[in-house]
Amino acid sequence: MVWLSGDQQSITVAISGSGGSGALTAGFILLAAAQRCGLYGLMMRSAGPQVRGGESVSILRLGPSPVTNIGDRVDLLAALDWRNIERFHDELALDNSSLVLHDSSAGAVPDSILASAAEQRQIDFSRHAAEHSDGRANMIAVGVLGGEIGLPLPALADAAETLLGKKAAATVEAAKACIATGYRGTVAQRETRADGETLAQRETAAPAFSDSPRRWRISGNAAAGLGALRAEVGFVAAYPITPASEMLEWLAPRIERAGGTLLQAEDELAAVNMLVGASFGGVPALTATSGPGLSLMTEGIGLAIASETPILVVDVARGGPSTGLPTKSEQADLNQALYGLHGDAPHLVLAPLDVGDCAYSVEWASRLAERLQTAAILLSDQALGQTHAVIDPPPRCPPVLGRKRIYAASAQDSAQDSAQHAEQPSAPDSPARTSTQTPADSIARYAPSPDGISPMPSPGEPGYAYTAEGLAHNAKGTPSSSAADHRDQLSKLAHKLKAHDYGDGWARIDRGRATKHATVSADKPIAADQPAPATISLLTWGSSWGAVQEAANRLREQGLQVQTIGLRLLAPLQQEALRAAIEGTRVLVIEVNAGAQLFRYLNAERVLPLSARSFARPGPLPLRPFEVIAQLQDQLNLSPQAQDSGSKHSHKDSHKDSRESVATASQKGARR
Amino acid sequence: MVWLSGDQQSITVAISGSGGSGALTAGFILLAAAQRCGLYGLMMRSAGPQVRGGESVSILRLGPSPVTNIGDRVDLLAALDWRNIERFHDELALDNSSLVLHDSSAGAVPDSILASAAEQRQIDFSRHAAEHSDGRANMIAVGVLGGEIGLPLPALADAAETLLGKKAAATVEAAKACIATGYRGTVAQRETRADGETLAQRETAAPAFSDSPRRWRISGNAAAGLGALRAEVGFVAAYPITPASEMLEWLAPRIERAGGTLLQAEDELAAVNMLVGASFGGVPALTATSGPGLSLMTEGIGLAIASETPILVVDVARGGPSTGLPTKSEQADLNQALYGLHGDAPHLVLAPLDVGDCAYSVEWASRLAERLQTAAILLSDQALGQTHAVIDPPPRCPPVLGRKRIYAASAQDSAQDSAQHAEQPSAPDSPARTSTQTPADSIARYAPSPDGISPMPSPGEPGYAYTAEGLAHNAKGTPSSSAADHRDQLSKLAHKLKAHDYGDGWARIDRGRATKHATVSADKPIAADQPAPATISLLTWGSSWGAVQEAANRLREQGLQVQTIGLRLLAPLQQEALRAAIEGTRVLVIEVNAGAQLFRYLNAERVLPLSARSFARPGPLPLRPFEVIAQLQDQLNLSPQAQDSGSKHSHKDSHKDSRESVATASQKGARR
Amino acid sequence: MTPAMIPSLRARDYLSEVKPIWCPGCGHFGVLSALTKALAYLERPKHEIAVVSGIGCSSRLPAYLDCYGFHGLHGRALPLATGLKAARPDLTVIAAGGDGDGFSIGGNHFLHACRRDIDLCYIVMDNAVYGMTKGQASPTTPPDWTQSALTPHGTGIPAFRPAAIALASGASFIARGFSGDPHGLSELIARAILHPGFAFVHVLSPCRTYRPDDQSSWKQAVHPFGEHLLSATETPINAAQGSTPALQIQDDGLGLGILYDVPRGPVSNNATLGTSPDRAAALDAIEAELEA
Amino acid sequence: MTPAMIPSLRARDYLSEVKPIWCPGCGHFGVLSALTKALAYLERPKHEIAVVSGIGCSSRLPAYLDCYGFHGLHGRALPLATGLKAARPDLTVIAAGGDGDGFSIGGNHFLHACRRDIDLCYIVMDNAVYGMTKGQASPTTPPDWTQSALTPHGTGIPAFRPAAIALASGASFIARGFSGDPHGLSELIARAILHPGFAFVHVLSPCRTYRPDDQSSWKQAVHPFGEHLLSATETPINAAQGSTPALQIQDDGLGLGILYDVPRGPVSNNATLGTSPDRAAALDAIEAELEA
Ligand SMILES: Cc1ncc(C[n+]2csc(CCOP(=O)(O)OP(=O)(O)O)c2C)c(N)n1
Ligand SMILES: Cc1ncc(C[n+]2csc(CCOP(=O)(O)OP(=O)(O)O)c2C)c(N)n1
Ligand code: SF4
Ligand code: SF4
Ligand SMILES: [Mg+2]
Ligand SMILES: [Mg+2]
Repeated sequence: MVWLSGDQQSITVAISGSGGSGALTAGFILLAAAQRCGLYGLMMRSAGPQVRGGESVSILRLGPSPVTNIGDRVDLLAALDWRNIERFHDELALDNSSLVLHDSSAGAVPDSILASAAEQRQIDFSRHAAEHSDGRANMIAVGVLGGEIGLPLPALADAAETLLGKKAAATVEAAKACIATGYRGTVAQRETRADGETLAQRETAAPAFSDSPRRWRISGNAAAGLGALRAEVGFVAAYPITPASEMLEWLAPRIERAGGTLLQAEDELAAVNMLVGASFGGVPALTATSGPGLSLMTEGIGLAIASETPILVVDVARGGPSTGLPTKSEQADLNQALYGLHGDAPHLVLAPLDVGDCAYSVEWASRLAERLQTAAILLSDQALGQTHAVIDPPPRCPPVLGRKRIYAASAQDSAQDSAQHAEQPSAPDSPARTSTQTPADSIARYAPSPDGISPMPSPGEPGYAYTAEGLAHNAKGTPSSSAADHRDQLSKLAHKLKAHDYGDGWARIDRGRATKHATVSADKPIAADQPAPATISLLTWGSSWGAVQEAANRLREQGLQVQTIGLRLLAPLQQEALRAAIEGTRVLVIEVNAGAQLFRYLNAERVLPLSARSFARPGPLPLRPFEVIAQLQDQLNLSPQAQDSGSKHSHKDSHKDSRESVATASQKGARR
Repeated sequence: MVWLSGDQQSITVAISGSGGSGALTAGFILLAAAQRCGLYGLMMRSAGPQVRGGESVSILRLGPSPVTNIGDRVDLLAALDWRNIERFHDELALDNSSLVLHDSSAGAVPDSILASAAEQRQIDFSRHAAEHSDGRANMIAVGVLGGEIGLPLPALADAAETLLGKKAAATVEAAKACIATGYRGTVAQRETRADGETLAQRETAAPAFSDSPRRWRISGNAAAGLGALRAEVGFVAAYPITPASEMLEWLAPRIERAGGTLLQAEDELAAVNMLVGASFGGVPALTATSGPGLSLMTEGIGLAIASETPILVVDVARGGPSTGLPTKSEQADLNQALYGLHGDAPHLVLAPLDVGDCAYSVEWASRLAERLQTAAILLSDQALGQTHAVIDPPPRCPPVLGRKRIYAASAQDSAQDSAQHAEQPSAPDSPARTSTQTPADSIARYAPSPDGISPMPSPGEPGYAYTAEGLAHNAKGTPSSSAADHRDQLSKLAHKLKAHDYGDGWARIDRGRATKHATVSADKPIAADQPAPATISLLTWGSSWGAVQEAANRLREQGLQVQTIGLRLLAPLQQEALRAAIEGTRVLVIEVNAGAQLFRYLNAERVLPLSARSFARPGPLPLRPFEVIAQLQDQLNLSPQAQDSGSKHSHKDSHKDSRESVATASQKGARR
Repeated sequence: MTPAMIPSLRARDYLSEVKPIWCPGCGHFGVLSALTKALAYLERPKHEIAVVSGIGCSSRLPAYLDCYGFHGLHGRALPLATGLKAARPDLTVIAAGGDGDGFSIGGNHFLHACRRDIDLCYIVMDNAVYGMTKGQASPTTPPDWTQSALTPHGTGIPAFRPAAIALASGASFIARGFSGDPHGLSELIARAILHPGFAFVHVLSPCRTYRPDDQSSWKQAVHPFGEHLLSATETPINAAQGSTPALQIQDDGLGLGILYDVPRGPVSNNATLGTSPDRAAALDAIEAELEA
Repeated sequence: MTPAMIPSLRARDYLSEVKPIWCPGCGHFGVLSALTKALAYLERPKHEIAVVSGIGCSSRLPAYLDCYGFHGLHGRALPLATGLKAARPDLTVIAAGGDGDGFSIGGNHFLHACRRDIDLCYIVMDNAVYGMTKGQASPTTPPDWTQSALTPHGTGIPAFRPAAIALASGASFIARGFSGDPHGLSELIARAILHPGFAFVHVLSPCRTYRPDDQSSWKQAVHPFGEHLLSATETPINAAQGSTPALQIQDDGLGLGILYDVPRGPVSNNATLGTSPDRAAALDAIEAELEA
């Protein structure tokens, strides 16, 4: 077990313990220490059913390049005790090259651990802790693991100081002392070990600890909150629900600093209607919820769409159906997000692809909703929201024009081009509300226009008073049951979404850099860095992106021409762009739900070739890269060796065959 | 304008008038009179936006064979006055062979009527009414129209007596007198007309009025209520909403007669959860609502599915999105019914195909839900629910075993075969609850079983106490977040729906009888009555069935081999059966919504050939047969003449082409 | 309302061109007229007023006014109004709807809007029936009313007491008016709008079509509220330690006037907009914290 | 509860084998114990009891009992219980949940269940916080409690008064217990179950984790309700013509005992099951009418 020596690009470390053992705190300190050394990392956590104080596990993966997912297995487990460890068996994924450190006083090693054939080592976490007054075993573990991983001691100490900062000074000092004890013991022990590496060598090899501006340490829920602030969301109303509450709790004090309002509503019905009210008032509005709350919000989302009042609903999804798995992840709310409204109600559906992308996607979703006067649903999930990661600061979303104001309605088209590239990403296409200019005559609120977007005044603007309407209505907003009015307004709703130019943000497409063995060969020309055209597309969305991305990297190293496509804009689907992207490739659609929801959706939209296959399996376990690789080989009948001899993909597959694949693929997924 | 003379198979009559004019009552009397003569018929109505007392129109179509839809046009309009008649212009569909009867005192004929080039005739409805004390113009109209149509006077009088029965005797007598006046005037007038038909000839030609058991006169909403009673639904909870309230209002007094309970809830959230409670108690339960209510119920429906507690939700759909078109029809809630739940939540979705089928479908949906311990959503709509029709009594649904009881769990498989064909359609597969037998040991509520159905005890049965659970759970029902438990229970939910044998009820498939010109030719062998294999499939669902069916009949008369498929069971989709049914045909998928929701769904499930096309257009106008025919020619590039020379359909269509068709077809629909 | 004040806009200037769909004789006409009178009296500029509603005959009100308006969802007028007012405290926000909308499907929001005490005026046009859906019993329908086919034996349950619930929930202003007395009603509405907090105006507004007798029977039965009692002491928020909060309600449901009026402070958990902090600086500072 | 009565089942016989997930010291343990005691005292057969709940720590209760149970949706325990009782009047139906479940998201059902007065016992385990979702303010949280990050300045709005709302809504039985006094609580629950109508039991049941001080402060502050007042005269359903219905509430929220107890008749709009009419004959008759 040596820090990133040789080929090892990352290390996965787990810390487990029963209630009060501090396994989570230990994980957070290690993650913060990694951040302090210019490393990347992420940390997921898993807890038993107890509300508080139950056993829990933190799993971290750290490395010098961006960490996209938790990986296939755990390299190193520190077990503070063994209570209910079986609960986490699936998540721990130990194997015969793992190392398990456990407290000698914790009793016999459980069968599930023994069965993994991992190497065992006893460390007297609690005895060492007892050497310090106020000492705690989890801090010894931080030191031991820090040493094992090779994080420098000052980084560990600084991280502990920051994270425990609110506690009494004595507690912080005790923690630092324990960390040092654990660290020195481990490193000293290694000095005596067969690999012969010396302490000095280790310390040289360790990444440097610096005070210079660091990468961000942030959870997906916090990043989503940040996206809201970046989008100038000024009003949030919500009802608490796991795992979305943390996004709201992050936002509450911060939106106030930015001049906005957050209101805890009596229920989700209230929350979504409060958004509609605030947004009608001209203030960008957002809520966060999870599946059960999203169900309660569908009527209100429909009102936002029909009345053309922008709102953004962030669904931090958990396992379903019904109350389901409140603390665990699944990508099973896609159907509801896409299709969950009564009537024909076109709207936006987006999903972030990683922790940092929560900021980008939320900002973009909010700005698109504002521009297009519609509801946006953003599908985050527990695996993104509650994962803490060390990342590079995520970019701002592409520029999107702000709400179409009534003053500028005529000058609209000319203004658009220049404003699109303005520095301010959301310049409203009109003078500010304070303009004294008064219009000659009022423009109908729901008037037709070439881009399908009718100018939208805000209360307070004289001369434009209108009543927003959820009934079918005419261009003025007066209720109408005429077939012509209904048809006109329905096509306006559909058209404005279709007609908008979403640019490149609709997906991440990665065709890979030149593969590793290509770059090391010095005689290859630089053009070899250009990715070769892909023959395989791994198509996915949301939190599955990270594992798929890693799977693709490995496959490329094996010489396969693989591209990954992560859809960020799910609706309206960018059919043409997606068709072009997958043209001529074999497609595997990957998602974590039982119903193959994305696969079915893409079929519904007729963008997939008949040969496309689905890998869909339910949560709550996080997707692992090896699963993707196994499915690829299984479903596309494709091993790395076989590919060169395999014929290039075409649409020749027998029709019968392909029509059966929905059931087959998803059943396979479900059976896993 | 002669009653069913020659080829005319039906007549469409409209009556219009402003608030209080009694246009609806007149329509109802004509419909009841037709019922009294052994005719079939249906009546739709349309009203202005006023809550009450606004102008309204009733449109009836009557004929000697079953009337499936309102037809292409109106033959005969009686306008009691002209106020706001433009509102109904689209629905009236007059043309140059229509006849318009209008009151001379109503003022100038509006431009919209003149533009139709319909023949005009003045009838002094109000002057004739004034001849009778208490006389009313609408009753004169009943007489005039009855005479025009050729309904016998006694039938009109009897119908008036039944329908006005609760009013004062004088009112009823006045009405009958007015009807006679109108009738005699019309018939006498015809005697003097050029066609030379005599009164005696007319009276002979008129269908006989008899007292013998008649066909049923019933609305779709009432038929749905009847289906509930047939299914032994014992509990209804609901919140009023147009156009579902009438189903509830029909049921309230009748379910009480049958020993059940109906409860007006405070909102739809309460209603659906009340059903779950009642059903948990062992009593089949149902609610009726419309789009906005369905939105509010999705969370509760998810609970029913996850906790495996049977319920039935009838959605009498109206135009959407949001509050939409409360009094008008659209088939736009299919998406929500199919996909509207968070998490993977497999359930039943059914839709009745005509007014009478509301009884069959509701009964079947309720019994399936009971058997499969899941939620069923039944998609009726305003066009079915508020249409009153004269029909043959609808059949009972096929036998379905009742709830799986715990006692019989072991003997399950053997009992199933025999009980399946038992006379009692819903024999529960176990002894009654009163059995004193006590089990040796309790069976886990959510235990796996070959058919995926776990036996379900009801409270009151000793020894089987369990807690129904909406969280992910293990076989006992204890909450569990283990991946294995989650996967097992999810696949059980999916499997029980897939594994059930739904028999033939999943669709109506009509390949037509021998076409008309085939039967008249005497030298054809009887085998010619066997329909020829279809080359075209018109695939539809719900209230569109009637117009599609009539379009198919006309196309067949033109020599095309057309089959119609009306899907009754929409989920789980019977993929294999549907693929077999459409095999080798060109498919046009027809529905009344903007989003081509059925077409997309069928694509999602990969059952359609790539050559399949969509005809989807929004409501609220009822679908007319000619629209279907026009679309068929347009989209399948197919005129009756062209077909013989056209090559037999295959899947050769260019891929590109076909992938574009979703957008193309639906946009075409939306643009209409 | 002193006669010296001459409003710059007349009541009718607040009316839009949309013709009400209400039945002739509907009580809601009186409410519309009273509301326009009140607005004119208060001289509120039309564009600074927003009237939001749910669904029902009563909830059609906003479209008939030449103000900003929102015809929202059945039962959800109050949250919509709350969101609007919280985001735009500069506006005069009025919520309106029916007894079904406000007390049946919207009951929870009624409770919590009273508690939250945000500065809104909420007008419920109570006709003791669901007019729009053609005559079913509402929470305020007498228990023995058998005219709805849905409850053929009557509801059998006592009518909902809006004023009592409002008081128990913490509303700071409660008034009752009668649509047959638009002048008195307009004064109540004006006072409700001026009240700095949640002001509930319960209006007896008969449904001509489904409860045709109410118009005349209410006309006879209404009386000034004076002799009755609505009082609350020591609401939990300002209760002295050890004191016992008390509520008293004596109300036959037909007493007209201001039933209760105790101003409370504004809601404190809302950072208000418009204090215009430097958004960009705040965002930079928040982002910088992520490096710690 | 005379000592002569010796129950045939002991309280612990009503417990299932499922181990509560509650934190050590959680008030909800006391409620579980009181409920089993009450059931044993009443000698209700386990299979004739159904306990239904919403979502929350408190709502986990049903699984811990060896009765029929339903762990339903957040906020929807009461409608579920109402449907069950209406369909199966032979069962003893108990609804249970938390203050968030019952008074925030479930507030509307609380109002209407009180009005409807169906024979249910509803136990709310009020800990003035959302325990399950990790400590946000609930409707009964004091306005100045700043421990939730979601309301960093406190909610700023007065706490919800469950007993007052129940009374104003028409509940016929209201009691308050303390989970720290399981014996007294079990007697209240037993009486609530025996009450023929809607019986609301408000239980002070502290959350050890998110409001650690309540346990001791409530223990000191609770007192018998005796000196306080909850009264209702002349509810609309039985009001004499011309009389004025009155409600009086004097309640510091900490008085224990039976606060109000006025039996009312059962709901009349429900045709009860079990009168076993001839279903088939009824159906035939109804179908025959369609020919008219
Ligand atoms: C979610 C939802 N449920 C039901 C309805 C149907 N609905 C429309 S208005 C209404 C009741 C209106 O009654 P009230 O609020 O008293 O207003 P009124 O018509 O009597 O003025 C109902 C039940 C709806 N639009 N939405
Ligand atoms: C529709 C919905 N919204 C939100 C939640 C999240 N949620 C679960 S329990 C709970 C609050 C529980 O508080 P309370 O009812 O007081 O019970 P306690 O945990 O305090 O005993 C919430 C908000 C949910 N499950 N469903
Ligand atoms: S139905 Fe009643 S409430 Fe509705 S408009 Fe007519 S009179 Fe008014
Ligand atoms: S969080 Fe609070 S309410 Fe929940 S179990 Fe723990 S102590 Fe009890
Ligand atoms: Mg009303
Ligand atoms: Mg609580």
